[in-house]
Amino acid sequence: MTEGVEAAELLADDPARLRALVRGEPLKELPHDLYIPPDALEVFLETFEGPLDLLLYLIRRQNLDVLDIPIASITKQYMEYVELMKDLRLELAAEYLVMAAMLAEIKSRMLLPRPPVDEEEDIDPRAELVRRLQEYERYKTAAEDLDVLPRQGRDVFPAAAPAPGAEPRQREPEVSLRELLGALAEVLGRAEMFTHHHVRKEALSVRERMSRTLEQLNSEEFTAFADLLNPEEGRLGVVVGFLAILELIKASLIELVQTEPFAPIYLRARA
Amino acid sequence: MSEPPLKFILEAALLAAGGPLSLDHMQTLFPAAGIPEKPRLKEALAELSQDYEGRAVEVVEVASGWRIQVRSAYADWVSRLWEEKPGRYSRALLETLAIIAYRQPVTRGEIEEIRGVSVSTSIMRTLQERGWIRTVGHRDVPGRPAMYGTSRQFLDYFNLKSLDQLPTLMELKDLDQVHPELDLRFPEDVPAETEQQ
Amino acid sequence: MSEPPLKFILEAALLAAGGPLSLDHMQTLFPAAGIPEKPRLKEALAELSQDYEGRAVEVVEVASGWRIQVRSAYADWVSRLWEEKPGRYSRALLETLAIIAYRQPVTRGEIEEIRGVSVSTSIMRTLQERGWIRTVGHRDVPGRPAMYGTSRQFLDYFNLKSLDQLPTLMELKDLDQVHPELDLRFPEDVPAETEQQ
Repeated sequence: MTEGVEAAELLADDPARLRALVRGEPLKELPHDLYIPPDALEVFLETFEGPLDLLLYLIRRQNLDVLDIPIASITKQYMEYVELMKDLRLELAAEYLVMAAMLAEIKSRMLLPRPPVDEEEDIDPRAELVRRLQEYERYKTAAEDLDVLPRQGRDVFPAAAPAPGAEPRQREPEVSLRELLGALAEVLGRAEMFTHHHVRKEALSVRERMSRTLEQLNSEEFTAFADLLNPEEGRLGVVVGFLAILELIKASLIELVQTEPFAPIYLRARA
Repeated sequence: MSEPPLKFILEAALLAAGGPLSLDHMQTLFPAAGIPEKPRLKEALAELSQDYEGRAVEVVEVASGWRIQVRSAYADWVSRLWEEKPGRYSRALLETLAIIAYRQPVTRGEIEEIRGVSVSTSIMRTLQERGWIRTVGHRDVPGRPAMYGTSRQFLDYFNLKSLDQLPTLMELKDLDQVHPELDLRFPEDVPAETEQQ
Repeated sequence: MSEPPLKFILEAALLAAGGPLSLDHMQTLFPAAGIPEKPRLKEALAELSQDYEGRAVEVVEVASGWRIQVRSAYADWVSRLWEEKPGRYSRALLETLAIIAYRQPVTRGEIEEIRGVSVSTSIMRTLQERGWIRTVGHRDVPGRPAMYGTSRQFLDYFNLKSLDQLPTLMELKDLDQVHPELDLRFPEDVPAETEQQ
């Protein structure tokens, strides 16, 4: 029930391993505008999740509102970081450079005098950037919130207990009476039993009773005839029992013994 | 936060582990400064055991240590957790069962004669294990083949009072018209007591 | 033997399952004649929950049903059961997951647009292998990119019953509403008080 090892790259890196290197040299001097301690810089450089993240950081560091970005100073600081990052993580630089270009564009647009005619339609050149920053910040915060939710295997653990004696069971198939009768109708049709097996209108209870009577008998000892007929079953029950015995005798499944006329009749299964 | 009672820490560890833990292993759960002695652990396990009196679980000592397990009295319910979906019976099995019901007592040879094909041993075994048919005697011919009949469970399962409630062979020709009063519900609807005995 | 209380049967099943069980699944543990109604099950789960008050375990409802779990207060001890510490997830992975959770269905391109950086294939693979996200369809644009959504396992893993239980997403402020008269002076010129809000 452990979490398992995640791919190494997904694990947060050990901050102790991080060293900010500039052109192969450990970073000694910090850019003038970076008001953060050197250790923190090293970590930050490695952990920015992209240009939006870096921009947000720069804005938040100065306690500024996303809606009110001082474009000129933020752009300057951003460029300094990008310079640093270019030395560290070249493959990341492209996305950061696109942002740098965007910032430069906004800055230049804000420097230009606005043509008075489109005063009404004029939109803040920062608007799109603000929208993206806000949008990104929402999910950045959501990710932080997600990270502190109680998690299985980290904060809470599934409780399990072995259950000796409880074995997986194969459930018995279900059969409907309709299915059963359908099967019989089919086999009868196939075997043409109606002619071949000279079916009479025979009470099924007689056949059932034949099974039961046979079970009661064995070949070793005799059973009294009277014991096979139970008066408590009523007239019909006795008749069915009697018919069953006759059928069994006819089928040579049991034998009947009577030592002398009117003596008790005994039955046993044919050995 | 004050530390929870030792017995609950052990309860947490045993249930999270989902299997036995040795006393040595239990000791590794504690910071070096507060490792409980083994007698203390045993004491806590005994307390836990007492707490579980009457519950579904128990604390038992097994070869590799202590574990919390579900009491065997609950095996019936727990087993159904892993129950596999029921399969379906083959046509051959249903035909065999129907022939036994209608022609009992009947030998396997007679069933084969009616069906026109041989009846596999596994079908006969399945029907007997299910408790629907039984051997009711032996035919007095060479080989003394067993004769089969249906059982009480068979009637119960199909919700019949007696075999007479089955349509006669003649009536079977037109299945849908017969016995409107006959209970042709599917077994899924039949109360379980009749299914499981 | 008389039947044990329902809450203990559920306790046995939940612990034996070692994971969440839905009410439907719980009902299958009982023979057809005695299937408890869902309100009865919920009642029994509530009783069990009460029994667990103060103990190391708790009964919680998550997306795929109810489960018994060791409370987070015991994580310190329990996590020492295993040598390996649970993996911490990178911010990139968590941000990607958050965007999928809140914005689903969402394509990889849309995730990249929000984050401003590309999303690595290994992150998407990890999220899928963990069973937290799945492809829920394809956007009807050239290339038909896959759209992703979160799964039930995602909710289970984060101890949630439904997506509604996720922390609320920060509100977006409208630039025009906050600053009706947009001040396009160089922000450097703006008095510091207005910057610090």
